[in-house]
Amino acid sequence: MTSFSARRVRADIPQLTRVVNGRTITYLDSGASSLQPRSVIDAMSRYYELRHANVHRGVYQTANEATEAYEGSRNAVARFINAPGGENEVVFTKNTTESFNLLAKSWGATNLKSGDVVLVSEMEHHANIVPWFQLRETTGIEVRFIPVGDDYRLDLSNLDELLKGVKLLSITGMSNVLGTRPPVKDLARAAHDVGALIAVDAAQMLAHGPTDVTELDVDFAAFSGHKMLGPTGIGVLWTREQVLDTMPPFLGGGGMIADVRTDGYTPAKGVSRFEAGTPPIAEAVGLHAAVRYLEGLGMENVAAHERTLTQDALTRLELTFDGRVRVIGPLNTIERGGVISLDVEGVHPHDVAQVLDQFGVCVRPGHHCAKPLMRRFGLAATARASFGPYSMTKDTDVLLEALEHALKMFG
Amino acid sequence: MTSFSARRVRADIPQLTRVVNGRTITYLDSGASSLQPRSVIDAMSRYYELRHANVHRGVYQTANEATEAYEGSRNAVARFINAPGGENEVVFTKNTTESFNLLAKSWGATNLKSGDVVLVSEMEHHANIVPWFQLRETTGIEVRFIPVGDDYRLDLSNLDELLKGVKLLSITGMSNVLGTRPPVKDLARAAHDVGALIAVDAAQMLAHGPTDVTELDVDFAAFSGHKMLGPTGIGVLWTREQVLDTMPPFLGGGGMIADVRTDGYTPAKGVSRFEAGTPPIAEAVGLHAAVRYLEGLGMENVAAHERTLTQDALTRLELTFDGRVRVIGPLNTIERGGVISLDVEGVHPHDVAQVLDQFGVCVRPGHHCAKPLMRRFGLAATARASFGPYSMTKDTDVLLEALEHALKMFG
Amino acid sequence: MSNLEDLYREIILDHYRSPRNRGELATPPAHRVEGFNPLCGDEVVVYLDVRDGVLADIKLTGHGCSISQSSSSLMSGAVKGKTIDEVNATIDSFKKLMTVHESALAKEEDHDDEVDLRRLGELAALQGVVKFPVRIKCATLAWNTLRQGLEELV
Amino acid sequence: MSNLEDLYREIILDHYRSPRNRGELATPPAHRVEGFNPLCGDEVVVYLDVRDGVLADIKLTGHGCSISQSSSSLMSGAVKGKTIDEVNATIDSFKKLMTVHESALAKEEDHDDEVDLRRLGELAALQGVVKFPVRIKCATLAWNTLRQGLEELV
Ligand SMILES: Cc1ncc(COP(=O)(O)O)c(C=O)c1O
Ligand SMILES: Cc1ncc(COP(=O)(O)O)c(C=O)c1O
Repeated sequence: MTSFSARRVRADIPQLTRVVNGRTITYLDSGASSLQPRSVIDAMSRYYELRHANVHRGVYQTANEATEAYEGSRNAVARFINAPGGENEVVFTKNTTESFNLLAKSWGATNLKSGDVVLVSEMEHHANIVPWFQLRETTGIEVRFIPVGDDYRLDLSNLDELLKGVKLLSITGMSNVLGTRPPVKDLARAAHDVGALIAVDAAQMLAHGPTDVTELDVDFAAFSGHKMLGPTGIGVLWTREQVLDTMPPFLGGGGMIADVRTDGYTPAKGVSRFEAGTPPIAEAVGLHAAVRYLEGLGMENVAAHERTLTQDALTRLELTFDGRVRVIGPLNTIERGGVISLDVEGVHPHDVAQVLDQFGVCVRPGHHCAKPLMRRFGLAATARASFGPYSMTKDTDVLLEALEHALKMFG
Repeated sequence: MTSFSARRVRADIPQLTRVVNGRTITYLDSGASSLQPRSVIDAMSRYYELRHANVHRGVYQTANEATEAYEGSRNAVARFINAPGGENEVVFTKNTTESFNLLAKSWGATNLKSGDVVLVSEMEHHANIVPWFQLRETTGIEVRFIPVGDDYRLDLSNLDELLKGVKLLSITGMSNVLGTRPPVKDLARAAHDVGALIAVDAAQMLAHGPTDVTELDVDFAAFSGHKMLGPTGIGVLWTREQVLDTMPPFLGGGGMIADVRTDGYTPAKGVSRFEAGTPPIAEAVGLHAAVRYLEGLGMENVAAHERTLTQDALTRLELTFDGRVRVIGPLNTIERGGVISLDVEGVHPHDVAQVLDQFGVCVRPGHHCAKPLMRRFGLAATARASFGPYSMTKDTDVLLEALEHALKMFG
Repeated sequence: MSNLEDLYREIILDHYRSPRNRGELATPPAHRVEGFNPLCGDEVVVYLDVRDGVLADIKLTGHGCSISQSSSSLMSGAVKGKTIDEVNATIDSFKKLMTVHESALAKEEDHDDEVDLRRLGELAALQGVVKFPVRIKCATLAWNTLRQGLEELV
Repeated sequence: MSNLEDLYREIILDHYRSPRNRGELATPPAHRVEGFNPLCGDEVVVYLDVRDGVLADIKLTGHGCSISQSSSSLMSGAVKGKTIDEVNATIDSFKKLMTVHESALAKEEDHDDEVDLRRLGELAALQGVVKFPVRIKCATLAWNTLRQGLEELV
């Protein structure tokens, strides 16, 4: 535990030495996308320099190496999330959003029928809402929302009622707006008790603490490479082998077929059924490097570090601004992570971000692709600061300084 | 024209200096995936080192830079293919296969009804077959095949008949097995004459000669970054703005919406309607570098160079092996590109590739995701050698030497 | 921080704090049109009362950043009471101002003259926005919505 | 090129050139099962004639590389006339041989002993395949198809 050092992590991230507007960057936007360590960037460069080839269908050496690199990444991801069936359960997609579309349009379209309920929550990202709305259009399912309480947590007081008719509970592991971490394990039990499956939107989980799908006892998990120190262009849908085997293909094309005739086709077995076309090979290599890097840090260490940072930031925001900067999210670190949405008195989030940029501070304004949640709290937008393993208290220092300036300017 | 030098291109490709089994690599698998020049690899590394951020929703400087880099790539791609409506017509996907799925599942699903015909050809890649079969399952369209003649070209003698009831002609610009280049421009005219649209599978075109969608007068074009000296994880669907505006969303999630409420959503306008979730940002940067690199070579030069290489290889294969190595494809360079499928007497393509690997020669055995075509010619597989801008006659020298060995070994 | 002050001129902050023509009009007779900026969540609702080719009244609601809100406030003052032709000409001038790209500005400082700043009056205060390309959408939101509303009325 | 000769032993080339038990059996009474290797297009069709717990006859058709074809030819000789239990044991042994990974081989040369090579007889000629991991699927295609056929018969 003592070996973790945010300072060392920071030294591994090339972009964190960048100077913007005369100030070294203060990166507080890991919730949107994390920054890549040198080892991830180099792994991809070396891949392209030495062993790029298309996978699966080659017998020459670099093609084998590329295939092994690609499949090796699948294996590493499976281990990282403790997938019970190993690499046979890891489907590579392009991002979390595609993962949810695959879930809805393959599993959902075949297992759900008119009147069946998909239960999501009001704090979901659009990636875990819109695909269900699309499925509703074609199949007539019901999409039901678990309400969010004034304490910024799921209101589970009516859970039994909410679960009636539910075939799938699809829930975020951590809200990308509030930082709230719903009790996924309890929800998994509740879902299974009524015979429903449970999917977890793990996009905000992977880089910030241990993610153990076996321990959580969920059935699906979706996440993105670019939010876990890895590259853009790759995501994952994990699901149990028994479930995966029942899912029909989604995208059609090369690689996902066993046979194609002029009169029809036979889909392939296993994960390849869902990977049509040339997959994100270099991206898988980069993701593997990211997984290795995170394993090196120790995800418990990262979780502890971010908890400390978050508690410190929450406390100082309160002390410094005395209510003029309101945190939209739980004010303690119980079941919450390092995503801090701010509502700054008299200053629109867009303007907050603009002023902060002058200090080199990177925060994200907007609805964060969670419009139902924003509506719930009567907000159009927040300015969101979010931590990563490379974040340090000095980032909070600069954030506070810049917020002070914004308040003064618009005051 | 005289400024093109394959030797110089070769010097730009790090992987081509690699030694395998004691021999410098002879890369003859550009049809599966091309190799990346240093400038492409470096562009992506620099992106991750300096200006990675999620796009579209940020106001801070690196987020702006990332957005500009991403949109700049769209613009460069539009210019490269001479898209009449510029960047408003370029949708980034993950590969050609996703592009065709988007075409089928968005445009196809809304514009085609039971009985409507999608006309493809027997020489299509599965990417341009399976999505139509999938659509057939849901809508009852007919998928019709233009036959391939014994001369390895489309048999267009019955085109008028074939075009009856056709709403979309979807055809490859170059066969990835035969090397044949169908007369796309003539086909476009024929399709338009019966009121049909035409899509071109341009996967095998972009890196090997000029591709001008305006001049070809097609309506859709699909291609992949990794086959045009760019990265994996990115593809393109180009379509005319008027057509694109009528297409409903495909994948649902963040970025593709104008609004999401708990009771529904409103899709966004323009290309972003089709780009759900965090897009392949670094990949777009790499693709932009690849486009710049190809523009620097001059696509006319590349086409002329590959034509010379191909003619030389076809001639020498015939002279050297006197029929024991049969070329599955046209024997001259009229309307054909640098993809040479081989049928080696008494040696299965898999074994050909294995023996060739010992010489450092990278060729691809298999059905090349074109099983209907393989069936048409009674083949299970071929061993395919394919050229790229960096290919040289010395590659053909080693290929011939290695083929000689394979024949001896199995003879 | 000269850049920031280019963006947030006093007049902009003033219109942001005290937006003009805020409110609704009864529909009908007025026409209501909504604009979204899906990227940042800004919303603007424009109420148009057009009579005899004149924009007799205009009201706005919505929410958003200082740029989108001040721009809509400034817009309302600039177009209210004008003929539709005049309104359209003002929209064109403003949108032209907003498309002068930063790099162009940097190259020729007097490039601005292409847009008749005097004619834009107070609106010219928004010209600093073009140095922040990502904010241009904020500044033009109300204008695009107004244009859409006018087109719907034809 | 020692590697290549490890792979293409003479006995393999011989079975490739002259495959044993090639042909079809009437169905019924025989059971027909197909195997594909979608990655390389290899196909094998196995005809099984099982009587009283014994694989009385087996024939194969299909096409593919020297490894897949010689492996199916070698397989047919190894299992024909055996009891189903013996056939399953042979399949297990062969699949074990094929899963000894290259790196394991490199580490302990006598690792092979885990698989009783003598019991495999001629099949042992295929052990060079494990040094070419991508070809393992070729070697196991017929075996997986045979197993599938046996399972379908239960
Ligand atoms: C002609 C053709 N179309 C489509 C594809 C599919 O491209 P991708 O695998 O990048 O989706 C390929 C490449 O394999 C091809 O050669
Ligand atoms: C909770 C959550 N789910 C899903 C997503 C979508 O991820 P992506 O954009 O990589 O598809 C995000 C990130 O924006 C997120 O924060």
